[in-house]
Amino acid sequence: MMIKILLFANLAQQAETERVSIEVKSPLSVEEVRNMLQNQIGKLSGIENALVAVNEEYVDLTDQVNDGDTVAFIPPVSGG
Amino acid sequence: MMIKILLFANLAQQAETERVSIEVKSPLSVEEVRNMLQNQIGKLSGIENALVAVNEEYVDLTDQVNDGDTVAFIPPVSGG
Amino acid sequence: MKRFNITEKSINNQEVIDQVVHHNAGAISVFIGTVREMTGEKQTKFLHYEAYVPMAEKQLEKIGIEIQEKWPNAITAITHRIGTLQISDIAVSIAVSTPHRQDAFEASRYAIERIKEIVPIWKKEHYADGEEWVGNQKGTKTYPAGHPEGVKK
Amino acid sequence: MKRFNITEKSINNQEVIDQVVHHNAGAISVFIGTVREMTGEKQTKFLHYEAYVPMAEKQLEKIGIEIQEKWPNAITAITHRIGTLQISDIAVSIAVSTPHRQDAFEASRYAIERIKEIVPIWKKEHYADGEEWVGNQKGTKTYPAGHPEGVKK
Repeated sequence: MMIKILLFANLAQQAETERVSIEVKSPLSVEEVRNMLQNQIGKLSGIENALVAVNEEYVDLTDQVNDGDTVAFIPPVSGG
Repeated sequence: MMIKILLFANLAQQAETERVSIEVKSPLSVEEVRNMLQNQIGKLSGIENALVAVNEEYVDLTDQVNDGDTVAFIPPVSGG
Repeated sequence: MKRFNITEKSINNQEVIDQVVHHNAGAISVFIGTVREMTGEKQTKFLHYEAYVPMAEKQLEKIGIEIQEKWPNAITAITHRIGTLQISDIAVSIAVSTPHRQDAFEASRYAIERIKEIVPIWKKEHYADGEEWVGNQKGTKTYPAGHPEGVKK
Repeated sequence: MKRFNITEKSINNQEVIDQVVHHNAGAISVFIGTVREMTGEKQTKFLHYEAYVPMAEKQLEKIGIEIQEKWPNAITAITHRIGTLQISDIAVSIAVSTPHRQDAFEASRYAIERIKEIVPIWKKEHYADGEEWVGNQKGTKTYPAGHPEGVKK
């Protein structure tokens, strides 16, 4: 199954991309996605302070991610 | 000497005019102007709750009014 | 356009805002007072505002000075309309710019409260069933000194 | 025009205000965030905002719902700009209308505070001597649960 990952701001800058796809065998937690992402593209400094959204809604680190979901890592926001 | 008096809102409505002139012999206090005005045109209900301005600046009842001054009786304001 | 203005024309908010835009302002708080139809059970048909125009503009200017003393670097512009206003018409538009947002909110709120205290403008409500000068016309609040508190003579 | 809007175009405040005008509103509080040149000793040359657009619009909408729950009869409209902004450009325009002014001020202030907490928008300052993503990128604030406080999932 395929999970789409979105990165923003300083995370996108470090990763040199805003979109990453990862291939997994079974549903996994948000935290596991975060680990797999960094295994694949390298350590992203500050990602542990990022909020996480699945399909545009904030989630907990322990929530499950399923096939086709979009996981967004959201560094501390600074709009306004 | 001549003193110009301005009335507004419910005071103007009672007086049926916005402008009154009174003729006096010597400088007098704001409070005396208020009394003379009502001697001349009749009792104005609520005038004791009106602020008073002389030449567009708020004054105390005991302040002096001089020849040519404009005395405005300002009922409780309700702008905004 | 004057920064402190009494007008008989309809108010353009952006013109008021434009006067406080500043390269070191990060925040602009705008307060717009509009004519509300229902107040409790009472239905307003329209309003009439009158003002002691030259003194009202001076008092608005004083409010601007008070704001600059309390919140340094604040810039204020205020336009108040007089005459006959219909439901949803703009009666007053206040804009305050400041470097940081906290001050802008506080100063803009201060401005509208002060307008209701010291600026010689009067509102007459025309209700479905009569009319009435609004404000404390009944004398429950008195000014023994002849002027409101905090007014600099 | 959408009531909760992320745009790359320059913001027209009056268009935002128009969406909250209501016959039973007596007050509209508008907050406008503009690009400030000096922050302490640092001089901003220009800013760049980026957003996770669809989610940001959803979060703005949520703020509108939160406001309606806290201040009944409040109507909210918010537009935030993204892309490159110059000094004095409008980054965000928030309008809240309510029957009485107290609520309008409180709700508009609530809106800007919530934007800074939950809406996925990021600001990069381009200073005279470098650039920097603004916000708490250094991790002095952490979200062990993965989401900010008070966010309804």
